[in-house]
Amino acid sequence: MRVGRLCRYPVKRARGNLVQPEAVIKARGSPKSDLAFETGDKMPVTIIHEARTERLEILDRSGKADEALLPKLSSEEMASLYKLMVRMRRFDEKALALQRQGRMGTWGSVRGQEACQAGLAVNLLKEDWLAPSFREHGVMISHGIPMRQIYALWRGDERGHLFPEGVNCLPVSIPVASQLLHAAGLGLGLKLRGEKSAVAIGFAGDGASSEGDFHEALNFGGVFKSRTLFFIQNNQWAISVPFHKQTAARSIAQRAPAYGMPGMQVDGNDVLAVYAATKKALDHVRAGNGPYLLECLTYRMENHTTADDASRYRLAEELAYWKERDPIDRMRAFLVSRKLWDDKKGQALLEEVSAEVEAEVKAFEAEPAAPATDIVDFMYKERPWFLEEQRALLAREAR
Amino acid sequence: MRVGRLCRYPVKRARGNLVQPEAVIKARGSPKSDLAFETGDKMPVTIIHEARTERLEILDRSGKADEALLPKLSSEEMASLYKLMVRMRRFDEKALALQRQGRMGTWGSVRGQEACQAGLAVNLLKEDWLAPSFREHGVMISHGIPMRQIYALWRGDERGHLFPEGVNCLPVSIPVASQLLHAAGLGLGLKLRGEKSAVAIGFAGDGASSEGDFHEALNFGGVFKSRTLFFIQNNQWAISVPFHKQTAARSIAQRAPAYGMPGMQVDGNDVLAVYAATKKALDHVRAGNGPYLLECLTYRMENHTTADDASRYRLAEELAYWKERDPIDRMRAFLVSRKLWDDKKGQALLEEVSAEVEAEVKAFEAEPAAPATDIVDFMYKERPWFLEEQRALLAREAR
Amino acid sequence: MATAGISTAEKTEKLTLAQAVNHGLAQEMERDPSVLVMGEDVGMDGGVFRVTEGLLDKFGPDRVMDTPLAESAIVGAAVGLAIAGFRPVCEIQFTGFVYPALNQLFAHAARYRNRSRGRYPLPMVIRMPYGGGIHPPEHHSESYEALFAHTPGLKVVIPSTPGDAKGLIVSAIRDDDPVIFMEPKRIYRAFREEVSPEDYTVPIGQARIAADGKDVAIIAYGAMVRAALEARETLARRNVSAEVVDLRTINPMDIETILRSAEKTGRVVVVHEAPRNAGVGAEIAALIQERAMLSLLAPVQRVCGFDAVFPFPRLEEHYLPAKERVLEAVQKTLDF
Amino acid sequence: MATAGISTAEKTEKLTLAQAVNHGLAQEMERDPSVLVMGEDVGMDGGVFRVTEGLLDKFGPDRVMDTPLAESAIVGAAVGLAIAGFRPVCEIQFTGFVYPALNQLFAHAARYRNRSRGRYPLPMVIRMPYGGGIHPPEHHSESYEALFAHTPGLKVVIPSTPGDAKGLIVSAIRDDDPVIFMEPKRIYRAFREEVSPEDYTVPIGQARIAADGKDVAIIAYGAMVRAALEARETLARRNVSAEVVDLRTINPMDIETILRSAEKTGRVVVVHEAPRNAGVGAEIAALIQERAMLSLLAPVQRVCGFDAVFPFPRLEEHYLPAKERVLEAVQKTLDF
Ligand SMILES: Cc1ncc(C[n+]2csc(CCOP(=O)(O)OP(=O)(O)O)c2C)c(N)n1
Ligand SMILES: Cc1ncc(C[n+]2csc(CCOP(=O)(O)OP(=O)(O)O)c2C)c(N)n1
Ligand SMILES: [Mg+2]
Ligand SMILES: [Mg+2]
Repeated sequence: MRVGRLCRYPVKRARGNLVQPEAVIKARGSPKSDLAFETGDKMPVTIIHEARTERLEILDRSGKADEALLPKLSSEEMASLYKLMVRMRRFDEKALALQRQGRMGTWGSVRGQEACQAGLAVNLLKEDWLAPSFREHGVMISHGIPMRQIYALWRGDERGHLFPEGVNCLPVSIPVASQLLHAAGLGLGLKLRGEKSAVAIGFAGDGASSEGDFHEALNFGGVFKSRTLFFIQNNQWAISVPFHKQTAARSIAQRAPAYGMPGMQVDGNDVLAVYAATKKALDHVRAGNGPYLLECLTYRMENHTTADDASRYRLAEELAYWKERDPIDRMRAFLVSRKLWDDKKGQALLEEVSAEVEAEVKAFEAEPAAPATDIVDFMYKERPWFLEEQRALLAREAR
Repeated sequence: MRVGRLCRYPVKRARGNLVQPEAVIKARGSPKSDLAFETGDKMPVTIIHEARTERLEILDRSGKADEALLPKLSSEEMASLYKLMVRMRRFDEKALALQRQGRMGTWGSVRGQEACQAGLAVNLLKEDWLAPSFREHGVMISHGIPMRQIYALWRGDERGHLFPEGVNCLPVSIPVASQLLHAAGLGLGLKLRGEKSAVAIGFAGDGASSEGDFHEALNFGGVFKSRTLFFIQNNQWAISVPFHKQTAARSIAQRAPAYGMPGMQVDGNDVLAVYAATKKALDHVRAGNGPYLLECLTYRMENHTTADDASRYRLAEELAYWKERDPIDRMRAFLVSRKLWDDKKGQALLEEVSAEVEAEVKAFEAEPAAPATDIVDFMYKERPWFLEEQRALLAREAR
Repeated sequence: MATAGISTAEKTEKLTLAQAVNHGLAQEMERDPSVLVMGEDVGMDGGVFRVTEGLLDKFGPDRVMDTPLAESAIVGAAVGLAIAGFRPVCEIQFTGFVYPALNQLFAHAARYRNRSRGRYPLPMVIRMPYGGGIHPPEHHSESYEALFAHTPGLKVVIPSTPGDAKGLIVSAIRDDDPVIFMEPKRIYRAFREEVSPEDYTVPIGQARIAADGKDVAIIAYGAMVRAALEARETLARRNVSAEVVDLRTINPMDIETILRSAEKTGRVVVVHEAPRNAGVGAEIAALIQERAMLSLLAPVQRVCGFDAVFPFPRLEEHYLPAKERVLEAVQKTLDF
Repeated sequence: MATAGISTAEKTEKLTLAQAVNHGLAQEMERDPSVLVMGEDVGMDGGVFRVTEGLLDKFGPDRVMDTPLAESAIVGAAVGLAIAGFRPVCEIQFTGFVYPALNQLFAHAARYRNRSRGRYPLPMVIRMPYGGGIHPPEHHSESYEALFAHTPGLKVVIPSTPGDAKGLIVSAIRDDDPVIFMEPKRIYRAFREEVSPEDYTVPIGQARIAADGKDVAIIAYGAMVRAALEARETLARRNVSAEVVDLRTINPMDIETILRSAEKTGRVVVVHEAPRNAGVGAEIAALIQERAMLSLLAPVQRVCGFDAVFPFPRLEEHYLPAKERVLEAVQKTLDF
């Protein structure tokens, strides 16, 4: 047999006019690289790319604002940012308490990252899609998911994932960075559907940014100009690994040019800065200019999850340093300094959110466990024969 | 059963003093992020990163050089760069001819990329390691691998991969970008071994740069300061996909800052520029400063492989444009203009490399096929029982 | 307009398996605007095997997308597109290059319906040529169907004829769950067959009796069906009547047909290219002995690829299960 | 120096399985400077299950490396390190997170010796906790040993006792081929056992008769060995004598021991957590019926996880094969 005869793909053997006439290629829009005409002509050293990465901060840690940068928000809007954060924290604290009492499964606390998630949440439209990782409770409850469902989820009940119709949020994705690709694809889908406002938000952490999927998602989104905001919460730790061991880069934001998209870093403990940065980023994406990379520099105030013990690898002084930069205290100081907030308001708010949280806990704890047959009932649209058999076993054991 | 009791990792249950005293953490070098002290203090907009990406060109397409940038090379060294390229092309042309005659398997031509591989090759030390993809024949034969082995390989014989002892080159890796991780790990290994000169070269193309492994390899290399040069030949096509559909970035080189490493782009059809850029990059890596990202902007002059038909997706005029920028013609023009080369030398060189190539073809074609039992004989150090059985079947059939 | 790939014929045509898939894709894209095709080189180039040929011209770049060279991105983005209401058909250029996409396939595509308690089913198809026989470089001959069969939530389909290829790709596209559609590249153009231009489907989950017989049942799929049929001819000359079962769907397997043939003949030989260890053949043998042991006249025999890396071209012919090995196995069942 | 993890004891100690692996790692790192440990959180944190605890303090950051969060990088870089002359021991934090590394495992680790015709063997170990029972979030309970068993070039080892865990991890580290070392997280600390501080090995490829019997053989591995032993006790009270085989190595399987138990008892039940379809149980059933059919008194029964996604904690107990299901399967073989 002649070697290699079989090893050409069948170009020569398929039917029809295979060699595309130049005209056809041209008609389709020449695929010629835009670099094709760039070398061998210029000399000697040319700068082919320049990039600068900015960080925005508006409130300093004492709550003093840079007036020039202050976003145009009404007093109510300013206060609502604060209220959202308090609600998130109360929700989170309750979960930690439940976990200590054995009434909750593994819980990943959002404490310290409330400004990131509140600053984003108020910029979201109902039709926007979230592609959350496992630490997005804050923005999720703000986007319309009942607290009880997120509690149920982490208590170990898949039914928590059956989010209300019309609340655009994907299920929690635990394999880090993987959901960024869903956000890229969803953002492309929204573009193909001709959406003019809706966008997809892909969430990831600093650790997740080392995964191949982070790269593939940003690159894919960039190529297809998908309607996607890549929202990175850099809380400086991936379980026990600090950011400087995660990458030799000084920031995640400086990766935006690698994908031909704009990006910036924002003080993630400064809710006004996050608000302003997110608005800018979302305007860019909504306008159809393609994706945006926003890095929120924040800090994980709790253990990685309730299964973790951060004192094994993290210095107390570091935690203390960040306590002084707590996003909620900072915003309260700002509001108080403007007479937009006082203890009375604070008390009322606390009572309100506590009541809500308690009611939600009651509700989710009242839920009896799902039938064991649920294990096999959602695998396919129709159950194949083997799942029928396995379902029968589960049903038998249940009796 | 108390929910969640089992779902904490056994932090509390393992033996010994688990909570590391601060002192111990400090002693190990505080893992505190170097970003930990950067927010909530400065205001308002700060530039946290600036990057510029350069491209180096020395010869223009007519072979005229920028004297200021001309690397300090003797006449012989200049000529040897040219000779290496001619040898590569002859080697490659022969393979294509063999393939047309059914004497070779699928062949991926290196035509057009000779300057990239020659400019690198002359900077390599014997102890340097190559982690090639499938289009590195040029640098491989220059680094000491007999032509006959590469021919054998693509003719479909694994034995081609049994490179001579002391020639540091990994087997050809076909899953694109995957070998970059081997180069990152090897480069780290060389560092851990305390090598002062040897480095690892990881090869990839423009298409490969979209794979997650590209990202993970550069990031890993950056974190561990591995002795690795990431050598990207951007020939502007990934089979039928042009570079501008591969990424929204304008270059691969501009990704270096994303990994905290230096990088640059070089005219890959200008062997003097590649020589100079590679030297600079290798000096950086050899000195122990960590990895370097070098992008050679070149062009794939042939079909992707002999199994491909580029006329389906590529304009003839684009090919014509690049023929005028042929790396070999360009360098010859330069040498001739300096009286370092003439037709007589050219004739002699052609005869020399042709003779070598013919001899190598004879040698590899004289090799009878390996015994069928080779299929199972290299899977494990010792053959497990099932491979013994399967080997017996192969042996039986051979009789 | 007529381009190479796409049929405009009104009446039955003789097509290769590759063309049949192409026609199925074109028909479904015509019928349902939510169907997208995406992958490496599927557009301008029409796919390295020309299976998507002509689709770009006919349906445009918004529905036929050349993606960056990133398999995880192809499948991961398809998950997002499916949630956005599309029915993406992804092409993975070769089965040997699907590994970077396994995280998206195993951790997400296979689990999304279940994770969301039915809220987000993922109607997506992952096409990939598989198997040996074309003398390519390394990684271009893999058969990894067992990986997908072992992963709950996926369906796995492998056609062996042009007619089935068209009917099955249409079923796969219309299926509301993720379907791994593996195409035996070795027979992409090995033969032509009359294929109806009509809109028809071949149901997923049903095997096909490629040829019936009473003494022994040879169960195969994809390119191996031909080896089975060749063996059957030889056996006929030896007065052994062999039934050939073309599995067509690897998961969910057609247990009825498998057991019927096993009980009818009492002797079974399973043939596949993939390695033996924990392969699909093991599952079939396990099921048969579990459910039809008393009708077995001999142990179920497996004819598989070796538990070794698929060799480079010069040794390829020694790797692939061939008629002779099938005959040898059948003989074992007869001599038992 | 003494840290929590590492033994300095001269005499036998009672250890958990997790500690036993830790001791094996420490001893080999002591013995052989080319042994490295790398993975997510293996250093300062000592691993999320504390299996690498104390190693950083003892051997320093050049030999105990906290890597970026990137599984493909962990395995791919380990390939390079192995070529550079090291013996990397990689930790994948959970089996459910190994998928991003499958390209490096399947396309490279498993093939490098073969591809280089023996020039570059890869002495590397990939450790990963596997299986259910700890009520964690999604993706933390997977059992995917069949994937690795089906991939030629890898070895797959699963210990079920502290003593074996230490002896097997040492063998895995000294093995010149890549070994997938799967640790049953459910029994990481379920019980303690006397473990010798000596340098000893348990050979890869040899199963263990955990308890002998004559009426039925229960073949299991990892955490399922305990379910098997519990079933055996109940059966004893019913005057059924069950043999329990602890496979210990999934690939290469100990065919002699498996067949000996099958022939001796005539009845076999295989137990694993992983899904049924094309799982390890299928291979065992296929091998037994292939090679010992005439001694079988009943079909080989499989007790497996469901062909479904491992459920969230509230339904977890219904998923895992338990004593009752083993007893039910044994009864089937007795009633046949
Ligand atoms: C692919 C993958 N590998 C490993 C894990 C285990 N894991 C869970 S969270 C985590 C750290 C994540 O760090 P980061 O991305 O910074 O998010 P954060 O926890 O800080 O919010 C790891 C390693 C995982 N979930 N997915
Ligand atoms: C992971 C993977 N996916 C797909 C392929 C099939 N394939 C072989 S070469 C190629 C294009 C590579 O383009 P590039 O990286 O630019 O290298 P070049 O061929 O231009 O040298 C593709 C898609 C592969 N080899 N590996
Ligand atoms: Mg983090
Ligand atoms: Mg290219």
